[in-house]
Amino acid sequence: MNAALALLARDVKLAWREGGAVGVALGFYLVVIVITPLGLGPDLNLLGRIAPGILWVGLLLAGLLSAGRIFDNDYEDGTLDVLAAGPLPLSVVAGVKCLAHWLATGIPLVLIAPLLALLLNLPMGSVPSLMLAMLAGTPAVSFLAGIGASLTLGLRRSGLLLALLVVPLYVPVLIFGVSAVTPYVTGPNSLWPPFLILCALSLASMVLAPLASAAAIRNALR
Amino acid sequence: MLDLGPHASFILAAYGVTAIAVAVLVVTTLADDRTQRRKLADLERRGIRRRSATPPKAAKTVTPKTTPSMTAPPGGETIETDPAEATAKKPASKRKPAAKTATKTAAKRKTAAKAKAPRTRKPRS
Amino acid sequence: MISLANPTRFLGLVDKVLPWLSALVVILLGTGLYLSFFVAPPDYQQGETVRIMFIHVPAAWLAMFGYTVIAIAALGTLIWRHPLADVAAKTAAPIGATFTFVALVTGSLWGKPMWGTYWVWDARLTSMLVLFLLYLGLIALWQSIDELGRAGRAAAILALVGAINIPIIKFSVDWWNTLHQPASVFRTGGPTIDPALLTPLFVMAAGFTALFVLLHLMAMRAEILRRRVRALQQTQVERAALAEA
Amino acid sequence: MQTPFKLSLSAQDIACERGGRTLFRNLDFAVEPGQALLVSGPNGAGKTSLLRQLAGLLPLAGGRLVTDGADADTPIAELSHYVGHLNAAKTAFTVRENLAFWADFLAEGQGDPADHLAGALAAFGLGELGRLPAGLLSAGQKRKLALSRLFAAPRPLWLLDEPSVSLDVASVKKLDGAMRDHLKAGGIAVVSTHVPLETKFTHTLDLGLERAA
Repeated sequence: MNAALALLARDVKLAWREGGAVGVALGFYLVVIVITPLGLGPDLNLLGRIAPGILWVGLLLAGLLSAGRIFDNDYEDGTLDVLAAGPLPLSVVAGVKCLAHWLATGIPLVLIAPLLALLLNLPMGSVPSLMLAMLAGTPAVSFLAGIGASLTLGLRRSGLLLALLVVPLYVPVLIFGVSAVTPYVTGPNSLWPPFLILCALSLASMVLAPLASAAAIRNALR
Repeated sequence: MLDLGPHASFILAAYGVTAIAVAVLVVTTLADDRTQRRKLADLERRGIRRRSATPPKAAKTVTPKTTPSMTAPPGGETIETDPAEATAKKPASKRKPAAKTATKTAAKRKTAAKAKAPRTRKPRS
Repeated sequence: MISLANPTRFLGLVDKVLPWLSALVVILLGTGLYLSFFVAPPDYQQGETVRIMFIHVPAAWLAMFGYTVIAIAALGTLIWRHPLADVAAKTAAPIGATFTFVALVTGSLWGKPMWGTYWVWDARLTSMLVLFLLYLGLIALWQSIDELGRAGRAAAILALVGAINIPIIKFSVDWWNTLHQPASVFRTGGPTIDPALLTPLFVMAAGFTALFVLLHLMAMRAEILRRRVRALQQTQVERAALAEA
Repeated sequence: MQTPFKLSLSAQDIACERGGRTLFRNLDFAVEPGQALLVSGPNGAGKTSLLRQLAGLLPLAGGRLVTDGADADTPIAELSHYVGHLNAAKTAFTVRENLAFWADFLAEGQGDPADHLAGALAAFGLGELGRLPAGLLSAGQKRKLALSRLFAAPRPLWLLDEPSVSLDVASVKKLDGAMRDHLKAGGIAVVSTHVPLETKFTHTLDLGLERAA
C-alpha cells in the first residue's frame, strides 16, 4: 500500500513541479472558453444557454491534452520499466498514475470552471450543479485518457492520435455531464439521474480502464 | 464619514482585489529572494565561490591545444559568472563597442581586487 | 545605461534605489487614494462606482506598459544581446499578467452595477482578456524550456510576435464588437472625463507605474540570484566529478 | 551485512522473438547463488532482449525460467533489479528525491526505506549531490544514480545492461566492489558488457555463437 501512496505522491508533485504542466492545462481551458464567444458573437443570452456545452467540451479537451503526459515521461526515461518491476501489478500502477493526473490536473480544471462560467454568462444558479457534475465526470476523463496515453506510448504525433482515440469514449461523459447541468426535462430533481449515471461512468472507468492501460503498457514495453 | 453609495461593496471589492494582487506579488518575490540567498549562502559555505580562480587542473593537461583566446565560462551564459570577468576574456569584436572602455577599466579594477582577495582552496584531486 | 550590463553592478544599483523607490510608491499611492476617495466628486451618472476607475484604468495602463517592457527587453535579447534583457523579460511577464488580471476583475466589478452582469464582451475588456492570454503564453513558454539561453530567445520571439499582433487584435475585436452590438452605451475614458477626476487618475497612474518598476526590480534581483545559484550548482557538480577523477 | 540471498535461476530451452525475427532459440543456463553470468555477443545479438525477458518485461517465445529458493508465486520481476540503458531518473527531482521514491516503491515491506535511501546514496558517493536537481548531473553521475537504485531495495537478482557506460575509472571500481559484495551475500547477477570488469564471472553466454549453432 505504501508503494502506491509513494507513487501517487510522486506523480502529483511531479505534475506541479515539472514546468507547470498543470498551468498549461488551465491555460488551454481558458483559451478554448475565450475564443468560443469570439466565434459566436457577444450575445449574452445565447452564450448563457450553450455555456454548459462549451464548458464541458473545453474541460474534456484540456483534460485530454494534458493526459498525454501521464505515461510519456516515464516511458522515455526508463522509469516505466522499473515501475513494472515493482511490488504493484501494472494495472494498479496505471490506475494510480491516472488518479494522480485527476488530482493534479482534473480538480484544478473543475475549480476554475466557475470563473469561466462567468465569462459565458452561465446563470449563477447552475454553477453548483456544474461543479458537482464536473467533479463526478473528471475521473472518467483522466482514466479514459490513460488508455489513450498508454496506447500511443512512444509513437510520433501521439497528441493528435490520443485525441482521436479517446474523444469517442468521452461521448457518454459529455452527454450526461451537460444534462446534469441544464435540466432538459423539467422537474424537481431532474438533475439527479444524469449525475448518478456520471458517477457510474467514472467508477466503471476507474476500475476497468487501468486493466486496458496495463495491457497497452506491457505491449509498449516489449 | 465616507458614503460609498449603494454599490459600496463593488468599490471595496475592486480595491480589495488590487491590494491582494499587489500583496501576493510582493510576498512571492521577497520569499523567492530569501530562498535564493539561503541557497547561495549554503553553496558558499561548501566552498564553492563565484570567482573560483583555479581553473580545473585536469582540463589544462588534457587539451593543451585549445585556443587560449576564449574558453566559454562553464555556465556558457555570460550571466552566470561575473561578466566583467567574462567581458575581459571575450574578444573585443564580440563586446558591445559602447561598453568597451567602461568595462575594461572595471575589469582592471576587478582583477586588482581579486589579487588581494584570499585564494580559494585548491580542489582536492 | 552601460553599467547596467553587469549584473553585480545592477544588483548594487537596485539595492541603492529600492528604498527611495518604495518611499515614492507609498507617497504616490497614498495621495492618490486620498484624492480618489475624499477629493474626487462622484460621477453624475455612475455615482460613487466611478472610484473603481482610479485603479481599473492604471491597471489596464500597466497591462500595456508591462507588455511594452517585455517587447523592448525582447529586442534587447535578440538584437543587442544585452545580458540582463531576458531577465527583465522573464520577470516582467508575471507582474504584467497580474495587473491585467486586476484590470479585468476591477472592470467586471465596475460593470456589474451598470450592466447587471459581471462580464460583457465589451471591446476593451475583450482585448484585455486576449492580452491576458498572451501573457499566459509567455509565462508557460518560459517554464517549459529548461535551457536558459534557448528559453530567453524563444520567449523574446513570442513577445515580438505578440506585440505586432496586439493592434491587429484590438482592431478586429472592436470591429467584432460593433458588428454584433450597437456602440456600447458604457463610455468612460476619453475627453468626456470630468477634469476633477483627472488629477487623482494621473496620480494613481504614476503611483502604479512606480509600483511596477519597484516590483520589476525586486523580481529581477531574485532572478539574477537564482541564476547564480544554478551556475554554482553546476560548478558543484563538476567539482564533485573532478574530485573523484 | 544484509540477510544472505539464496536464489538460483535456470533457463530451460528459452527462445526470443522481436519484430518477427527469432533472436535466439533453445538457450539453457543456470546461475547458482553467488554466481555471475556474463552475456556477450555482437550488437543486435539479443543481449538486451534476454535481460528484458529475465526482468519479465519481454515475454518468452519458448522455454521456461525456473527459480529456486524464493516462494514460487513472486514473479522474477519482483526479485530482480533491471538497470537498462536508460537511467530512470526524473530531472525535475533532486538526487535524494529520486532515490527516496525508489526506496519507498521498490522496498515495499522490506525494512525501513530510510536505511535503503542512505545506503543507496552512499553506494556511489552521491550523498554530496543529494540536494541538486538530477537534471544538472553529468552523464556519468546520472549513470551512478541509476546504479544506486540497486541499493534502494535488497533483491537477489541483478540484471545489468552495460552498467559501466560513461562511468569514470573510480566509479567502475565502485561498481565492481558492489558486485563483489552482492555475490558474496549469495546474490546472482546477469551482466551484459563490452568493457571488461574485474568481477569474476563464473561462466559466459555468447549469444553470437548460439545463433550460429
